[in-house]
Amino acid sequence: MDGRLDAFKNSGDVLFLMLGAVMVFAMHGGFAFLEVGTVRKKNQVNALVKILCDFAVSTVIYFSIGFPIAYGLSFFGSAETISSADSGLELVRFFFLLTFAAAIPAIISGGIAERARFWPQVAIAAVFVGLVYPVFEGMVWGQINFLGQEDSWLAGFGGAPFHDYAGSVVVHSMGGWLAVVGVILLGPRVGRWTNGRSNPIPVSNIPMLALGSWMLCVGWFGFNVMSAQSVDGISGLVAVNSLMSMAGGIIAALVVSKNDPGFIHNGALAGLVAVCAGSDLFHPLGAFVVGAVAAVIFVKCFIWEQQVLKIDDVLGVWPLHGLCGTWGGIACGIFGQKALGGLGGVTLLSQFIGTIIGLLFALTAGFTVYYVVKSAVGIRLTEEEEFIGSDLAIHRIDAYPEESIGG
Amino acid sequence: MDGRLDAFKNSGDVLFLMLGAVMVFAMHGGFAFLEVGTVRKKNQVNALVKILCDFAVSTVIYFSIGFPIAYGLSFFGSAETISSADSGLELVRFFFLLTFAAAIPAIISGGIAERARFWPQVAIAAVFVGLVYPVFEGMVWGQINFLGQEDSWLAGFGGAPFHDYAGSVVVHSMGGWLAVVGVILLGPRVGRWTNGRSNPIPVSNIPMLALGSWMLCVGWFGFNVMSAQSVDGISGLVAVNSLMSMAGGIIAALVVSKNDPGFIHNGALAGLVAVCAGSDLFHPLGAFVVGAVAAVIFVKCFIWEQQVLKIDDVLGVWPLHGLCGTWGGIACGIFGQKALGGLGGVTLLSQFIGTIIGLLFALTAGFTVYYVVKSAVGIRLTEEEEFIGSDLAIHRIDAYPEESIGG
Amino acid sequence: MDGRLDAFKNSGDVLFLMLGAVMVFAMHGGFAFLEVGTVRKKNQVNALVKILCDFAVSTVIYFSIGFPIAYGLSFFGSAETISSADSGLELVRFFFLLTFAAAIPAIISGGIAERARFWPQVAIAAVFVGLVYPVFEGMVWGQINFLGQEDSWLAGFGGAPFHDYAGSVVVHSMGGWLAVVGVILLGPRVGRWTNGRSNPIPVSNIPMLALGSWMLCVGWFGFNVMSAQSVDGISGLVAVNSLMSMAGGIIAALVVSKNDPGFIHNGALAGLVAVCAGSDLFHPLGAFVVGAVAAVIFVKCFIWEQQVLKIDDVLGVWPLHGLCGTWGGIACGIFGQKALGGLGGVTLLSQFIGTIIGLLFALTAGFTVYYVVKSAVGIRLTEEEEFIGSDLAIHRIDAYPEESIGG
Amino acid sequence: MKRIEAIIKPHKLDSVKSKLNDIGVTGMTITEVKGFGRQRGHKEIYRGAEYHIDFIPKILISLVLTDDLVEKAVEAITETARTGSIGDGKIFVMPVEDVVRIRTGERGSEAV
Amino acid sequence: MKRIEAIIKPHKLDSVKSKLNDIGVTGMTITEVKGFGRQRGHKEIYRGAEYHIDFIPKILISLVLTDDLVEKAVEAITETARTGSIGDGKIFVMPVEDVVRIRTGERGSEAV
Amino acid sequence: MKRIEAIIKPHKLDSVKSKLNDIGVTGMTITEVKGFGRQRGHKEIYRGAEYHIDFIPKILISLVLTDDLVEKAVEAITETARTGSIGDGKIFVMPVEDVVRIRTGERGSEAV
Ligand SMILES: Nc1ncnc2c1ncn2[C@@H]1O[C@H](COP(=O)(O)OP(=O)(O)O)[C@@H](O)[C@H]1O
Ligand SMILES: Nc1ncnc2c1ncn2[C@@H]1O[C@H](COP(=O)(O)OP(=O)(O)O)[C@@H](O)[C@H]1O
Ligand SMILES: Nc1ncnc2c1ncn2[C@@H]1O[C@H](COP(=O)(O)OP(=O)(O)O)[C@@H](O)[C@H]1O
Repeated sequence: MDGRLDAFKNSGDVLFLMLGAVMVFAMHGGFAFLEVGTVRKKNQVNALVKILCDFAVSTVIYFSIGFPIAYGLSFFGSAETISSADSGLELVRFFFLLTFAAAIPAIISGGIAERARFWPQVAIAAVFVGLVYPVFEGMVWGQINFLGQEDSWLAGFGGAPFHDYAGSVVVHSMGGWLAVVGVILLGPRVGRWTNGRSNPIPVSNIPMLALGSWMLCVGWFGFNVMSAQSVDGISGLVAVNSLMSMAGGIIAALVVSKNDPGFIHNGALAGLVAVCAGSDLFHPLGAFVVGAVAAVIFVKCFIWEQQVLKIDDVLGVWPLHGLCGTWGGIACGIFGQKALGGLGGVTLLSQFIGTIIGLLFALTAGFTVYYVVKSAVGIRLTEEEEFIGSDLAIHRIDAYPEESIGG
Repeated sequence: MDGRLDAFKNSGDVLFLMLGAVMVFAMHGGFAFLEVGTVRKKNQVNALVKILCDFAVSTVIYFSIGFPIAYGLSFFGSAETISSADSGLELVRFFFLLTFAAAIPAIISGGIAERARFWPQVAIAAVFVGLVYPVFEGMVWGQINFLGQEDSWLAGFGGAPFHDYAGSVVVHSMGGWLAVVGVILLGPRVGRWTNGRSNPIPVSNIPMLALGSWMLCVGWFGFNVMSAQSVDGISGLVAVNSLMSMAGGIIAALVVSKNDPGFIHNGALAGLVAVCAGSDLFHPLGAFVVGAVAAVIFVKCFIWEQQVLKIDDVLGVWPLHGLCGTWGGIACGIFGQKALGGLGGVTLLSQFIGTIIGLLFALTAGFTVYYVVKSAVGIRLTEEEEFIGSDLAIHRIDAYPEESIGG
Repeated sequence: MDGRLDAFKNSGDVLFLMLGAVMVFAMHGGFAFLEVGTVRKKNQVNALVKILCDFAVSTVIYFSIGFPIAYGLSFFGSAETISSADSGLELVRFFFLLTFAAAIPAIISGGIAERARFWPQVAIAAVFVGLVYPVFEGMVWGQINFLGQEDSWLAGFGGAPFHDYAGSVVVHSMGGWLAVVGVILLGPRVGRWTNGRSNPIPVSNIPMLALGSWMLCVGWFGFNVMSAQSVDGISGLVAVNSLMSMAGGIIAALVVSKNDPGFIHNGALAGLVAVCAGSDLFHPLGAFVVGAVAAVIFVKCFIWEQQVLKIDDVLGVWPLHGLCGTWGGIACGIFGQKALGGLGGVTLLSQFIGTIIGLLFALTAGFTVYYVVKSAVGIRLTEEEEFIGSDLAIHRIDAYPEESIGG
Repeated sequence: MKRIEAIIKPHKLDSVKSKLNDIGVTGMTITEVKGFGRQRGHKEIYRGAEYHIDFIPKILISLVLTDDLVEKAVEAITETARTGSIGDGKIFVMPVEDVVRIRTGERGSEAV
Repeated sequence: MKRIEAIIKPHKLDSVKSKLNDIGVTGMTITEVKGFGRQRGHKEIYRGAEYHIDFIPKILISLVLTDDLVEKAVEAITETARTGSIGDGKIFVMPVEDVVRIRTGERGSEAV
Repeated sequence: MKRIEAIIKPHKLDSVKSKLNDIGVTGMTITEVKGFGRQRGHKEIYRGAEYHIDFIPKILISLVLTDDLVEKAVEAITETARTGSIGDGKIFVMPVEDVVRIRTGERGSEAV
């Protein structure tokens, strides 16, 4: 009887992780459409192909290298060995975590859009997903005892292990800070600034961008809730905190940006980025505040990035994922406290240190990889290619062939 | 052992409601795209922003006021108090029911499109979701003992409690009748009728509209099936009745409208609106008939609304949600009967009374709220603003910036 | 106690199949958008309406005829009889399997696009879903003891029953080979070849097509994983094999097609088509190879179909579903073997025979049905109708009314 | 024969077309154009960036007419396209040397 | 030098272009326009509402030519664009006073 | 009065417009057109099929001017639109007989 229940629970967990994996996989479609809508028409095909191919390459590399690094498990035995005992629970765990890992190139893609060469970018994605990300992931969630484990160095030093429930730091901050290095080394799009004068480049299609945002928001509930990784561990609090933080992000962006559709649809995402780390600890009202602050950070820092720093980060992935992810890691140490209605068990010190280590790790790894690839083979399209658009330059077709070719 | 099973079942219920909540949340994206495709290009951004912001505002107001009114539960204790006992089951129940509540402004949005002011519309949404809807909801599903409870007044008077499994009346009829008041008080779009001559305004984008319809149809299975609110309560009959009613709606709309894509894609929705109330009671063939009749009602009454009543209800939300919802409430008392293959336990009298009370409640509340806001601050854009479109007027950008601004 | 667990498991299975059904239902939206993006603008509305109406008609016909043929179960008792015992498990099983059956016309739709008459095509869909498909389905999965049953003829003759876990042959090969007959009998679109010269007709909208591909990929995990048909039967291996085969398809298509977005987005689908049959048996690396080979088959054979065979198969459904499905059936007999890391229990002989029987069955049935309907009422639009487009000819409206009619 | 090109506000197309029909103009060709003139464009704002849009959508109507109709057509257009506010547009009259109707090969004023 | 403007049915563009090339026309500019004339438009119906569409998509080809080519070009267009049914379109011939090639600054007939 | 039609590369529009403003041109109308000439089109490939695209997007600027401005405008356009590579486009100068400002009914050179 207990045996039957255990077997059923095991199957339930496989289902649980599979559903989570599929929901986060669908988010990758969201990344694609967010980028399609934000880039110019001549780069829409490239946005779509990049996201899909990065995902496929990430699958292979994380299967063979990344997941083993982070968790010490690999799947090179026979199908029987790797699946029979637990109905393939470890396999779907891999699938679920892959969809997180593959978010790294998907995040970066939006920053470097409209001017990056195809294959160097794929190679860089492979290195990030196969090596860079899993090492940090392992330190927080996996077998590399350093930050997130109960008995890790940081747990001792900071009073509690580094807490990042669903990846504000591990995934988003990491992705955003890796991206900003790439964006800077790549340089701005031709014509973005001429003689110090800013010529903002208009986005192509707001409904497409909104579709991407919707796909991301919906899937995000899988990202956060299924981070429990087992049915038993599920927490309704995580779901409602995600919801409240998203609502906070939308409302704050609406008000601060004076009703700008780009900021509002990204504001929802800012809230969701920031809530990941502490979504299991916050009180819903705390989550609301965390999301609202994230949206303000996003709006203000995107404008600052564009107008002062002059970094041509097309989708604003550094403020969105980098800064809001960083904020999320730290906020977890604030609003996670019992004093602020949270469940406790976290310290601001540990959160701060863990978050900063993540950020420095990303900057270092990002600079090394981008610098090497840039020096070795180059990462940028020629000016002529950029001018005709990456669709024609790389894929030899544009997004609306009937229109350009004629019916 | 029983304890372990109970714990697992509790977690299963959290998962169940969370999945339902996410599916219905995704329907809100569907509302957005249905509207995007149906309005003119110059109002597409506004459609997207309205739906998203209404959802966020609904979240906050229903969390703090609406849900407590309807169910007598609130979440202002610490995170521990509100989530530990049941893994946050009540929290996800709130999330699930919020996605229903927030459908009210999403329904209305489609009726008042292209000419409503932004903030007054948000304020009205907040009142509806925070007060009006929860009161009626409470009477049928909640703590306000009046219509739907086993021992309610109507159960005694009508021979059975008012039965509305998934909200034909509570959600759709309510939304549709509230909307028609707003639409009438707002008045038709400029140029819709000139000197009694009808100038129908063409929709912008049928694929977008169809995308919205698909998103709604898919999510609707969460709307209906997850209304069981626990895994144990799940009923395959609800799923198949929803399916059959949708099929009935599509086929009837196809035939009656002579293959009109607008009517067909909305016909599916008409079937789904009407089936909600009795989806747990009908025989699948009964559900098919209910859906088919709903689609005929929708097609005929939309044309009547436009050509005779001259009500400029852009998406046709009154015939779609109002009339088909009303039909669904009553149909539940007919096709739910054992004599017609149903599971029984309902009376036509109770269904009729409950449905009519819902309708009158909506008209009264709707008129009061719209009238007050209209008198106090006005609800309509200026003619000039309407002419340039709500996108430019409210959001200072249009849906395809690259096109209008130049690459 | 055991009783409570059994009841809970039963409810879990209803949920499981319902989720699967909804995910595969969503794939039909994917079929619609894949077609919308691939046809010319003047045929987009028709693509949308065809898929939706075919689904509705399939629902009715499979409910009343098809499912009873394949499984010997029907639902004409009262609602009580058909749902109470098992919470409607058989009903959701019907729903789940319907979404497979309805894939037949959805597949065909993409091949015959832009020139088929509406009602004859609907009638043919009804015959396929009501009769043709269920007979073969019954032979493999159902009550017609011939190919797939443990004690079937083929199990004896070939050393193992025909294995088709999720329908590479039953669904995809069947659909693809039925389609190619229709496509040939219909003839190429006007102007596709003039005096032996090829005038390829450009697709309209790559982002729409990519959206369709995403919807299909996401839903496909329901198609494959939920083919277990019970929570207990779930296999993480199926999920990861689907993933790996999809990745193989994407990467192979990327390389072979030199970065062609059409081939890459369809390459993902090619991998998923081929993996269905053996997704429960392959090793993930085997699945990767199966998917990669499928994508090569798709790319090469689509070009061959267009340039040598001159078959005007608009979406390439014959190479995609027909050939890759056939490959999947056979590959299951190769990479399913223990020697290649698989779980075994299959023979190449049985797989080969079962697959070929499927193919011949499709060709015969397809030819009979298309020939009869073509002779009796005709299946093709007039040249004039085709010229103005099926949207105007059949639906009297085009996809972007505001543009064509004027705001 | 003359050719008239009139640049008008898009929402005036319907009434101009009807009026031209009334006075006996049986054919015309229209093009979507963008105009720049005394009429101010507008500003758009997106994610903090401002865009100035100088070109305003207009409709260009082009007509070829026999000489006797020219003055009437000019008046008809002027009357119906006028709103009185800046940006109402302009009419240009230009010479045409020959006209051919493709279907019949007719030339000159028969072909108009 | 003359300017020819030909309004033709869109699907005839390819053959007209080839034919013009054959007779030595080396450049042309085309515009998508909408035409109104003897050819009937069509009716669309959506959700019970009828829409009459009077304007029919056409292609406007515009050419500037030296005088000697004009007659040949007119014939070439007339021949290849003709389907014989209403709506085949029209050709207008107009005077041009000067032509400049921007790249080189050449003027007059060299610049064509 | 004259009418100038200039076919230019799309990305040159902004600078041409500014320059024309500088020399006193206060109004203009632009149309998106496609050009065919010495400049090669490009090839696209999709699912194994090749497409040759001969027509290249251009912008047509059309101006009506009083005679004294014509030469200056031609020079202004030639200078600013020139990149030196094939496809820079052409300028045509044509006669105009009359101009009407719809808003006021003014005619002739006042109306420009
Ligand atoms: N000199 C010109 N040449 C060509 N088109 C012109 C010229 N001046 C104005 N236009 C066109 O006429 C339109 C209206 O002109 P504008 O100066 O804005 O107002 P108004 O016609 O009331 O004087 C412009 O948008 C432009 O399309
Ligand atoms: N007087 C005109 N001025 C400008 N364009 C015209 C004129 N008459 C006809 N056209 C153009 O020529 C096209 C064909 O004209 P129509 O009368 O339909 O047929 P046909 O050329 O066979 O007589 C119209 O659609 C319109 O674009
Ligand atoms: N004879 C012509 N008539 C009308 N337009 C022309 C003519 N010749 C060229 N054009 C236009 O000018 C553009 C540039 O011409 P092209 O021959 O490519 O280069 P260039 O102007 O450098 O000689 C063409 O794309 C076309 O739009």
